[in-house]
Parts: sequence; C-alpha cells; structure tokens
Amino acid sequence: MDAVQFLQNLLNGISIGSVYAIFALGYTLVFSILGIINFAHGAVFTLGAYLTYSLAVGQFGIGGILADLQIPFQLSFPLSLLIGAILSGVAGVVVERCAFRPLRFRGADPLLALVSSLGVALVTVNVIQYLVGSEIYSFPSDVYGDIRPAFVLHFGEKLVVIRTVQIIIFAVSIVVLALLGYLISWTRIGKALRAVAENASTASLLGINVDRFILYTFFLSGFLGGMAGSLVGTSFGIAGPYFGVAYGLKGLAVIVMGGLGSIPGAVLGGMVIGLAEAFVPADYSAYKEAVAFAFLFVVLLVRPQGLLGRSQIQKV
Amino acid sequence: MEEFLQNYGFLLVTLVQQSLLAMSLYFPLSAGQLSLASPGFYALGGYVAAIMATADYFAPWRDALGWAIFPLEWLIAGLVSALLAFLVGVPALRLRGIYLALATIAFVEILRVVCLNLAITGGAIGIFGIPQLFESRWGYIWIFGPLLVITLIFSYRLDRSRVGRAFKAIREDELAAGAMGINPTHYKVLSFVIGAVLAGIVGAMSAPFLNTWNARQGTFDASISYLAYVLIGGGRSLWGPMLGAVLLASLPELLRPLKDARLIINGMVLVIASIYLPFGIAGALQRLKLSTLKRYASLRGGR
Amino acid sequence: MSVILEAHRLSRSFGGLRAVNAVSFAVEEGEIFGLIGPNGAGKTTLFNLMTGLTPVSSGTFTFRGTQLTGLPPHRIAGLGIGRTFQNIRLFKGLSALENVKISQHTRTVTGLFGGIIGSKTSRLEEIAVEEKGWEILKLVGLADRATEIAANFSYGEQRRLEIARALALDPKVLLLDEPAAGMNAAEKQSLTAFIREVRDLYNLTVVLIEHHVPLVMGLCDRIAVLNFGELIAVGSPEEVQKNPAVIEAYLGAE
Amino acid sequence: TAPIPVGIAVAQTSNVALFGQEQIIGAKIAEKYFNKSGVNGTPIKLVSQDTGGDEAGAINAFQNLINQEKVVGIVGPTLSQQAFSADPIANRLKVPVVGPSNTAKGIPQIGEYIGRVSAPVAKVAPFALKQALKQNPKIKKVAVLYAQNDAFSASETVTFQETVKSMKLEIVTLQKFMTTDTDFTTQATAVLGANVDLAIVSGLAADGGNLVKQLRQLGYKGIIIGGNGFNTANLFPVCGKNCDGILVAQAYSPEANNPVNKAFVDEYRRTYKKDPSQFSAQAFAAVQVFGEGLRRVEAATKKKITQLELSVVRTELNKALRSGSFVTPLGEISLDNEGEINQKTFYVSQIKMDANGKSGKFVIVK
Amino acid sequence: MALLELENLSVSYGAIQAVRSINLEVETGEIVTLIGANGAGKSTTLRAISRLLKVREGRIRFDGRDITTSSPDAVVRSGIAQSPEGRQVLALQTVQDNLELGAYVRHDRAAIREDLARMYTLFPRLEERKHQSAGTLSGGEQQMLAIARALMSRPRLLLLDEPSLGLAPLIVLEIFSIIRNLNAEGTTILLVEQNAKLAMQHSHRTYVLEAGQITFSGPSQELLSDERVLHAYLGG
Ligand SMILES: Nc1ncnc2c1ncn2[C@@H]1O[C@H](COP(=O)(O)OP(=O)(O)OP(=O)(O)O)[C@@H](O)[C@H]1O
Ligand SMILES: Nc1ncnc2c1ncn2[C@@H]1O[C@H](COP(=O)(O)OP(=O)(O)OP(=O)(O)O)[C@@H](O)[C@H]1O
Ligand SMILES: [Mg+2]
Ligand SMILES: [Mg+2]
Repeated sequence: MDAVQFLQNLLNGISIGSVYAIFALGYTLVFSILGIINFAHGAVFTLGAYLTYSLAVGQFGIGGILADLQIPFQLSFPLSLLIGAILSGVAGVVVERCAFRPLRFRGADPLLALVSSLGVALVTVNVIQYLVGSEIYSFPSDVYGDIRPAFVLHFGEKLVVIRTVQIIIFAVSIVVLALLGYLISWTRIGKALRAVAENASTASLLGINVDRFILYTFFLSGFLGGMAGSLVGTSFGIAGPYFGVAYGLKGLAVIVMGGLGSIPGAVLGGMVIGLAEAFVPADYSAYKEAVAFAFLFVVLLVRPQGLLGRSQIQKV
Repeated sequence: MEEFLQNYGFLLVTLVQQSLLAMSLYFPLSAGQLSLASPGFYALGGYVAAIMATADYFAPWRDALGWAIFPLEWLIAGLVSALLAFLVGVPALRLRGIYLALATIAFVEILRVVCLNLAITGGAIGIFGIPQLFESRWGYIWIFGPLLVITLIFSYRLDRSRVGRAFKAIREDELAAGAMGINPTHYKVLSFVIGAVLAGIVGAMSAPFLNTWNARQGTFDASISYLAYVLIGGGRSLWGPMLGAVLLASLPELLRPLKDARLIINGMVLVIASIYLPFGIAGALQRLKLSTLKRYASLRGGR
Repeated sequence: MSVILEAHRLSRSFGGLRAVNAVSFAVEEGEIFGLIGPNGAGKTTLFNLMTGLTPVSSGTFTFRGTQLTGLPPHRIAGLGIGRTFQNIRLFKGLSALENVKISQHTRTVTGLFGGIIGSKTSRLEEIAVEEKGWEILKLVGLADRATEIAANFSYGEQRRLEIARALALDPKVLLLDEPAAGMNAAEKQSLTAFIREVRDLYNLTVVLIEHHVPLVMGLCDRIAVLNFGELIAVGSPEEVQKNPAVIEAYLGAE
Repeated sequence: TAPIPVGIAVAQTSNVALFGQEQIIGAKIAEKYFNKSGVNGTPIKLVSQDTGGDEAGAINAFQNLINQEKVVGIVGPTLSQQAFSADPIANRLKVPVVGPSNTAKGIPQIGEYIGRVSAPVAKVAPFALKQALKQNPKIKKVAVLYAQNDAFSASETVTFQETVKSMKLEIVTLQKFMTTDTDFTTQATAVLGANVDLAIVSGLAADGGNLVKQLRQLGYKGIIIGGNGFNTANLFPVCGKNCDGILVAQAYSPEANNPVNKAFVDEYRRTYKKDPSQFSAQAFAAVQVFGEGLRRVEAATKKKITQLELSVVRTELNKALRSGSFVTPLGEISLDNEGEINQKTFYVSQIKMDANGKSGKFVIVK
Repeated sequence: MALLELENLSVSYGAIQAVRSINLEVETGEIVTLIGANGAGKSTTLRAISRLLKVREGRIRFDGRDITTSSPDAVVRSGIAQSPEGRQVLALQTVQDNLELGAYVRHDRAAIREDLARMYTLFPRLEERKHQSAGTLSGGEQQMLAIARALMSRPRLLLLDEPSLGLAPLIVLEIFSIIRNLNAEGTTILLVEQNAKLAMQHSHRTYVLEAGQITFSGPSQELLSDERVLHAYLGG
C-alpha cells in the first residue's frame, strides 16, 4: 500500500468511524446506566433517518415540511437533522416507557429487557415497512447546498478524494462527542449518572431521582442514534426499514471493543472498527463483514474489559 | 389427524427443533454464562451433515453405510462442535456478561462469513439437494422428538446432580464458588460444550429437514431469538426454554391471518410478555401452582 | 501438637500500599487462632492470600507442608481450607439447603454422566449430601428455613448461613472473617460456644478475625495482631492484652 | 362458480420484502388481466402467503397453500435459497411451482414439478458486455464488483467474468461487497486506482446504486454495466443523476413491444406512477403461465377444472405448463421438460435520468 | 410534634410480614435506639422510612408531612439520610466521589467543600484513601465511608443501621462520640445497633423490636436496668 492509498483509507476510516462512534454512544449510555443492551437502538437509528428524510426531502404523504421552506444557506437541512434527532430522542423515551420501565418496576430479570426492547424494535421496523414499504429512499445530492460534491487532492497521478458528506459527518460527530464528553465527565449530572449506573437503589438513597435520569439517558441515546441514522442516510441512502439492523450489531461490537460504559472507549472503538474496515485489502473485502468481529474477538482475549474499559476489580 | 399433520407437521417439528436450540443456550446460561454461540454450532453441524450427505468425497461412505450415515453425521457434527467449543470456550469464558455474549456473537459472525466464502460450503447459495431421511416433514419428529426427550431428562437430572449444583453456584457467585472448591473454568467450559454439542447435533438433523443449508442459518438474529425463547419461557426452569420456543416460534405462524401486520403484533407480544411474565412462563406457572396449593391447603384446614 | 498452617514472610502490595508486609506465623493443629488489628490492617487481605483469591506479592504459605501459594482457590479449598466472607457472599438466589449442599463439592466425586444416569455411587452420594446439609443447618439453627432463598435472610441470619456453608466443605481449617458482626450480645455468646463445639465435633483448626474483643479473648488460644500490614504481636490472650503496642494501636487504654 | 385458487408465496416481510412486494403487485395485475376471460369463464384467485426471508418461512407458506388453501400451483418463493428448501416439498406432493425470481443453477432440476420464468443470468448477462464494446471498442481493462452474500449476484458475476475472459479482456481488479454495505469508498478507490474502462457491478439496487454513486462521485468516467439487480426503478433514487448511462442487460424491459406488456405497463403506471420492475413482470408472467396452463388443461381433458380432482388438476397443469409457449410481458417464453425457461428475446437498456435527478427510465439500446 | 412518626407501620416481603403495625416517634433533637434480635425487622423499618420498601399499612410522617408514598430521592431532599446495612458504597467510584455524591441534594458548593474537609478530619483513613475506588477499601473503611457519606447531606434526621459493624474498638468509641457531637449540633438520630449497651448509653430513648413488633420502649436509662431487656439483648 502506498502513502496516498494509505491516506485515502485513513480518511475513509475516520469518517465512518465517527458515525459508528456516535451511534455506539447511544448504546453505551443506556448500557452504563441500566447495565443492559437496548436492542431497539438500531430501530431508532432507522427511524431517525426516515424522520429527517421526511422533513428535509419529503415523500410518503406527510413529509417535506421543511423541504420547501425558503431559508438561506440550506438551513432547512441542519434544521431537519436537529428536529429528526430530537424526535428520535422522544422515540428513545417511548422505548424506555414501553420496554424498560415496566420491567424495572416489576423487578423482572434484567436480561428480559433484551427481549422487550427487541419487541419494540420489531414493531418499529415493521410499522415503518407497513407505512412506507421497503423502498429505498435517497437524499438528493444537493441536500447540503451547493457545495462541490467532493474535494479531490491530486498527488501526481494518484488522487485522494474526500466526499462532502464525509466532512459533514465528521464535523457533526466531533461536536456531538465533545458536548457529551463534557456533560458526562465534568458535571454533577455525569457523576450522578455513574452512581445510578452502579447501583440505582443506593443512588436513590443519596437523593438522586433515578427514574428521571434514566429518562434523560434514553432521550440522549435516541437523539444520538437518530442523528447517526440521518447522517448515514444522507451519505448512503436509506436502504429500507431494516437498514439499521446491520449497524445495530456493529455498534455493539464498537462499544464492547471500546469498553462498556466508556465514552472515550466508544469513540476509540468506532475509530478502530472504521479504520479496520477501511484498511481491509481489496482482495479480501469479502471478509470485511467479519473484520469488526475478528478485531473484537482478539481485543477481548487480550483485554477482557475492552480497550478503555475499567477492569472490574472486586475486593472480597 | 393425518390432515392435521400435513398442515402443521412441519411447524410442530420446527417447534421441537427450536426448543432444542433454546436448550442449547440454556445450559451455559444455567452456569451464568450468557453465550449466544448456538447458531454458530447449529450452522456448523448442518454443514457437516450436508457435506457428508452430498459431497462426492463421501459417496463411498454413503454407499457402504446406507441409512446409518445419518447417525454418523450426528455423531461427527457433535464431535466437531465439541472440539471447536472447547477451543473457543477456554479463552472466551474468561469474559463476563455482555462481553461474553458479544465475543460469542463475534464467533458466530466470523464463522458465517467464512462459510460464505468457502467452496466446500457452496458459497452464498449453500448446499442443496440433501438426501432425505423421511418422506414427510412430520417424519422428522422421530429424530427431533427423542432428542428433545433425552435433553429434557438430561437437564432434569443435571439440575439435581453435583455438576448441576456447581453450575448454579458459578451462576450465583463465581468467586465464592471457587472458594467452595469448585473449579469455575472447568464447569464453565463444560456447560458451553454441552450447549454446543446439542446445537451441532440439531444442525446436523436440520439439514435434511430443511432440504438445504446455507450461511443464513447461523446468524445474529437467530442468537437473539433463542435468547428470547429462554427468557420468555423462564431462564431458571428447565421447562422454560421449551415453553418459550413453542410460544414464540409458533406465534408468526398463528398470526398468519393478520398478513402484513403479523410481525407488528409479534413484536407487541414480545413486549407484553416481558412485562407481564417477569419470570417467564415457567415462573408464572410456578406461582400459579404455589397459590393453588396454598388455597388447597387452606381448604383442607391447613394453616 | 503439630503445625498445620505456616506463613513465611507473606507480602502483598496494592500499588504503593503494602497491605500485608512480611508476615510470618504458624497455627497449631486444633487451636483457635485469633487475628485482630485496626481497620485496614490487612487481616482480610491475609485471608485472601491464604485462600488464593488474591495472588501473593512474595512469601510462602504452607498447609501441612504443602505449598499453597500459586494454587487456584478451588484447589486450596479442596485441600481442606474453608472460609467465610466479611462482605457476605452467599449464593443469594439459592435456598439455604442448596448453599450447604454446593460446598460439599470437593468431598464428592460424581461426574457429569454418573449424575445423569444416576449411578449407584451418585445416588448414595446424593443421599449423604442431603443429610449432611440438614445436619449442618440444624447446627446453626436455620433448619426450619432450609428451603428459603438466602437473599431473604436478615444480615445476622446470613452470617450464620455463611458459617454453615464453610462447615459443609468439611474443612480441616476454618477461616472466619468477623463471624459475630451483626449479632447482638446474647447471640455473640452463643456463637462462642458454637465455635468451640464445632471445633471439637469436626476436629477443626479455626482462624478467626474479629473486632469484638471480649469474644476474641474468651475464645482464642492464641492471638496475632496486625497493624499497617505488619505483625506486631503473637501470643496468648493475656500476653497480647498487656502488650503496649497492641493497646496503643488497637485496644485503647481502658 | 368458485374461482380457482393459485398460490403465491413470496417475502412480504423481512429485508427481502423489497422484492416480494414488487412480485405481489405484478401478480395482482396479472390476476386482474387474466380474469377478463378467466379459465373459459372461471376466474382464478390469487392466495398469498408471506414467506418472510428464511427457509422455514418458505416451507410453512408452501405447506399452508398446498394443504389448507388447496391451490392448483404456486408462484414463489423469492430467493433461490428458499426455493431449495421449499420446492422439494411441493414436488413431493406433486404441486407445480413456478419460480418468479429464482435464478440459481439447479432450481428446475429439483424435480419434475418445479419450473421457473426467470432466465438464469448466464443467458442474459453477456448481452450487456457486447453492447459496451459496441459503445467503446477500445475497452481493455475491466473491474468486476459483486455482492458476495447475495446468491444471485455471486452466480451472476461468474458469468460476467467468463464472458469477459472469452472476449479477451483483462480483469484488473475483482472487488466483493455485501448487500448490507453502505460505504463503498474502499472498492471505489480501488477501481479508480486500477484505471479501468469498464466496471461491471453485480449487486442489488441499494448497495449497487450506492456503489455507482460513490464511484461516480470519486470521479470514475468509464462505462458501468449493472447486473440484473440493477434492473429496477428502485435504483434511480439511490444513485440519482449518477445512474445516467448504466448499461443493463434485461430479461424484461417495460418498453418491450407486445400487447400483453402494454397492458401490464399501462396498468402498473396508472396505479404506481412509475415503470414496473423485472420482479413484477416475472411474477405477472408466472401467474399468466398458470392461468393459460389451466385453460390448456380444460382443453385437453374436455372437463371443467372444478370437476376434476385436485391432484389430477395439479399433474395435468404441470404437463400443460411444459407444452407450448406463452406470450408474456417477457416476450414469448416456454418451459422445457425440466422446467427451465426458454426466452426468445433479451434486451440491453441504458439508464436515462430525468433532469430532476430523481426519476428516470431504461431505454432499450440495441 | 415529633420529627418522625411511624403510625401502625406494617411492611412485608411478599407473604412474609417483617414489620407488624409498629408505632414509633423520634422527637427533634433526640437520639433514639432501635434494638432487637437478628431478623426482628430493624433494617426493614429503616428501609421503609427511606422509602426503599413499599409500606403495606400505616403512615410515616416527617416534620408533619406525610411521606408514606414519597419517592426515595424526595425523602432525602426533605432531610433524611441513611447509612445503610451492608455499607452500600459505590464500589467503582472513588472515596471522594462517594462523599461528593452524598451531598448531591445540596447546592452550596463552598459549604460542601468545608464538609468534605471535615469528614477527612473525622476519618483520616478516608483521606489517605481519597482516590482509591471504594470497593477496594477494607470492611471497616467502607463502614466509615458509608457514615461519612450520609453526613454529607447535612440531614435533619440521620438513620444509622449498625454503624459500629466491622469497626475496631477504638473507632467504635469515636463513632459514638461523633454521634453525640452531631446531636449536640442539632441533628436528630435514629440508631439501629447490635452493640446495644453502648448504643443505649449514648441515646435518649430506646425501642425494642421482637419479631416485627415493638415489645418495650422508654428512656434508655430505664431500659438499661430492665431485667428482661438486660437478659435478652445486653448479655447480662
Ligand atoms: N484491591 C485493592 N486495591 C487497593 N487497596 C486495597 C485493595 N484491597 C485492599 N486494599 C487496602 O489494603 C488495606 C488492608 O485491607 P484489609 O481488607 O485486609 O483490611 P482489614 O484488616 O480486613 O480491615 P477491616 O477490619 O476494616 O476489615 C486497606 O487499607 C485497603 O484499603
Ligand atoms: N428481601 C427480603 N425478602 C424476604 N424476606 C426478607 C427480606 N429481607 C429481610 N427479610 C426477612 O424479614 C425479616 C426482618 O429482616 P430485617 O433485615 O429487617 O432484620 P434485622 O432486624 O435488620 O436483622 P439483622 O440484625 O440480622 O440485620 C427477617 O426474617 C428476614 O428474613
Ligand atoms: Mg476485613
Ligand atoms: Mg439488619
């Protein structure tokens, strides 16, 4: 591999890795507070993409509310993205209300939340299919405005290409990650969140309103998932109601590799998997699907707690 | 009766088959290990059987053995699964909880992609034209049925034996189990291997049952379904996995009249079942039994 | 009497902290040996080193001449060293009876297939395990609640179940980490009698960590005192009680 | 009189539903079209069962149609893998099956009751290459890309590669991807780096379309041939303007000039405001073949279908399917003794996108 | 009016009734001790006051307000803190984080910092272990942390469940002098103790709980010399 190709792969990997990261963060937030995987996260990802699409471009009857709005600078797209993500956040809250809270209140086996969230995912995906069919929807290429579709850097004969989408994805991801990182590591909220995560009943004994925190977390998680879905959607189109599923699984690989509950871990995991995929030699691209998992497997054997996860030292 | 079997024979056998797969998840879970590797071993076992049944290389064997090739397929599928489970299990079972779950999913996915790319597994199309053991689908009950009975007896006896207690101890507190003289690694790997062997054998039996075998047989989705069977059925009871499999695997078929909406309703049932059966079907039955017993006792003038 | 346990310059550090520092002592067969010292002195850590739950940094530890350092916990338990945990670690979701059945693991041999097909040895073993389980629960006064799950027991009840579970292991040496914590004065008195009784009944050697001074002084044949990871005194209760270093660090002037 | 039930078992749920839904549409139009005269006055009735995306689902749907709905024959299933699983069951019960979209090798050989109206790719694919060489005779270097987890694409690419070699062209890079992929930058940059004049893509609409889009965005200028998976209007929104110029060899073209196709396309456009896809057309053809087959059964036995025993209808129908030809939207077709389709005409079309970049059409080139 | 009033309080775990219709009052400024054998229902009572358990029957009033159905966090905000049985420290958080979380309901930053410093002077051991995760502390150190953490919220009513558990004799004495001092500063205290004699010596009034019911109550000095109490709980 020559230097130019290396650079190209690096850029591709970082861009897709940053989406993996924000998507995975949604998982990791819920995991860190409830200790359980939210299987509906992939469905929220899909939902976010459809919501943003129907706001920004519009079809299936209701949509395009913002599409024909005459606002300068293509403001309607960022607006759609934001509203789409907020609505996804609300969807996250609904998921909590339907699939998590009732179980918590009944003291069910925590693993059961895997099943109930899976049920919500099934409902969401099939309702989308019911309403809008399995067709593919694609964002028009000028959705970001009249920016050139790609930057092409010439290195003699060779070229390195950066697609506009990649830059936007990267920029949005970085902003979101920075905000979230600040929230969790530097505020009282973050500290309380960690307390709830470790032991909800002890946290409530300290005056922390556990239920409200869980609700916030699901909102944030849905927000991030929907945002990631919209970004991927603008980049590659919405490949039907099931398109979040593949990401759902990969997102899991990302957070476990990075270390469950760790925000820098999710970012690192996203980048590692994004890069690993980008650097799969073309001849072996058949095995690309397995790369994320092979990496995960190896990482876990070497560091059972994930790259940045805290090992659970327990004193007896 | 005959008509009923014609209509529902395949479904009934599928329920038995799914129950077995749920059991394969239950064994590691009874030792506290959330392993989702079953579909991997299921796929592996299926490939073993499919290849032995169709590849030219095995033609002389088939001629020599006749129908006896089938039990041999099961045996070899079981052995291969055991071996692989041991190799994967020893390092992987150092992991806990979700970490282990994901490592096993990783294993399933890697295996799937590899099978998708090998010539011997028939690539994406897979292997087809697998020789049949029985004419009708219902006939397969004669192999899946006994296997389920054996597995249930196995699991019932296990639950009340020294090894079963060791599993439970590890599930409750691995460290304390160690301090009480139980070798956690040994029993964790054992539980994992038992599950893998079962899944492998079920796979080997399923290849002729489904007529064809391909890489879509062992997927992440399947892992999650099996987990749902166990949890909805009741993960702490040996009947749980079977009850869950029967309910959840028959549901999409029962909902057929709903056409487009059937998966929506299916999803809702999952949610509602999780909410109203917090300890699974088996747990709910247990409570029912306890409360009727109590009522009975009070009628009889007990305290 | 012969030496059953012997520690030689056992040490363990956590980061910069020397939790146990070059501790050497010997426990005689059949004695009740007390281990006292201020909070954080390293007593529990010493137990963890002896049972293999925490790897030693340096030093050795032998049981009847067999090296224990480096062995995994289940092997050490198999040799006959049973323990209780200061922060109770019962099998919470299982019944009291199951708790005491499980810890008879090393004294039984039934394998996977023996248990499944119900071989004769396995059946006999099963009966014996059950009987012994009941016997021990009776001994600690929990027989009437044998089928209740451990999580439903109150703190003090759980402590008793912990002791029962360690006893069911049929140990030669019993390590008790604050067995009297959470018991009231009357219960403590009966605990003292109980420990003596089981020592005689099962020919045990007992090593005991306890903060309740009267209990320790009344019960132990010899006492070792730890302070900041170091052994500052070993001797009979009277000797230790008079030792100025011990008074200074632990007992306080009356 | 009671209508004659014909089964259709395709994927209406799961991620295969994209095709299944198209197939249902085609089949429904065929039902309506055929029932204008019916089987000498008796209408046929389509009975649909969802197969989902898996093998067990296909078997369940088949069993249901055969035993409960008492259908005379079945159109389905959607995927070749499902066909390998469910077809043997129909075959054993002597129920004729016509596969509307199973193109893998070995399908008709499953048994005497199994046939298909979907031409195997090996027959169709070479036409596109010939057309590409006509457009640019200087083509030397070729890139081949395919979705390796799609059975269809995986076998199609073999045909493409063999044809490329037989034409003395050089495959300089061979790239694989997944139908679930969305990012193809790796593959695209590899193609760009290899400096090829022709790229041949075998994939489905979503992944293939994205691949083309990214290939073009990165600056690829050469000709692109799409495989059969590209033969759908679903492709247009995915690659938008970038779809322009893609060459596709087709077993079906909406522009094909025959009365049945006209009627089909008109009806389809009226309801869905776009051109029908090959999936719809083949499903139409499959239903039509059953309908006309039933007519032939009546002609041969001189009895009404409703008077015959179901098992007799099924066997006779299977015989009828294999005798004589049918004029369908696909043109004139017939099934040989094995059940394999003989199709008279194939098409090569080039995609022309509309100015808005959202819609477009396949224009027959040739 | 009493600061805390339990009126006919009953609590059960499923079918097991652990506390049966008890009446208990704690006046502002008092130290009240609750003693009883293992399984008598002492911890259950405290957990019910902190609203960690559902009340089956009866009322809980704090400062005149009915808190029977409040949420646990609301109870803390209204001024009740508990150092629970089994310590319940947040094992993965550092000692300092545990303490700061103890002050979660407060917003006066400067005062919180002061209190933190005060805890470190009361328990020098904790200062040494400031940045260690709480789960790796020794049993006694965790007990100190649990008590200090409860104090961090500056409660009006402090519930202590066996504070002397696992503490060395010197520290036990210290804990009781801390309790005394806090009380002198105005904190009301409800204390569950196995070390009954010591607890009673340091408290104003005592309740004795037997099998979920209150059997004796009165000024501690009186009960200390009561034959029956002496025999059952004081090892006399
Ligand atoms: N894993 C660990 N990491 C860091 N420090 C530790 C770890 N385990 C123990 N320590 C420290 O080692 C010291 C000794 O702890 P240990 O539990 O042995 O004390 P102890 O004598 O049992 O005290 P107590 O009477 O309070 O139970 C303590 O100060 C504790 O903080
Ligand atoms: N979670 C639970 N489920 C069922 N029963 C319980 C539960 N917790 C406690 N109990 C039972 O309720 C009764 C009272 O328990 P509680 O913990 O209040 O006792 P306690 O007075 O604090 O005893 P100790 O001094 O041993 O801590 C006991 O009989 C106990 O077994
Ligand atoms: Mg200790
Ligand atoms: Mg208590």
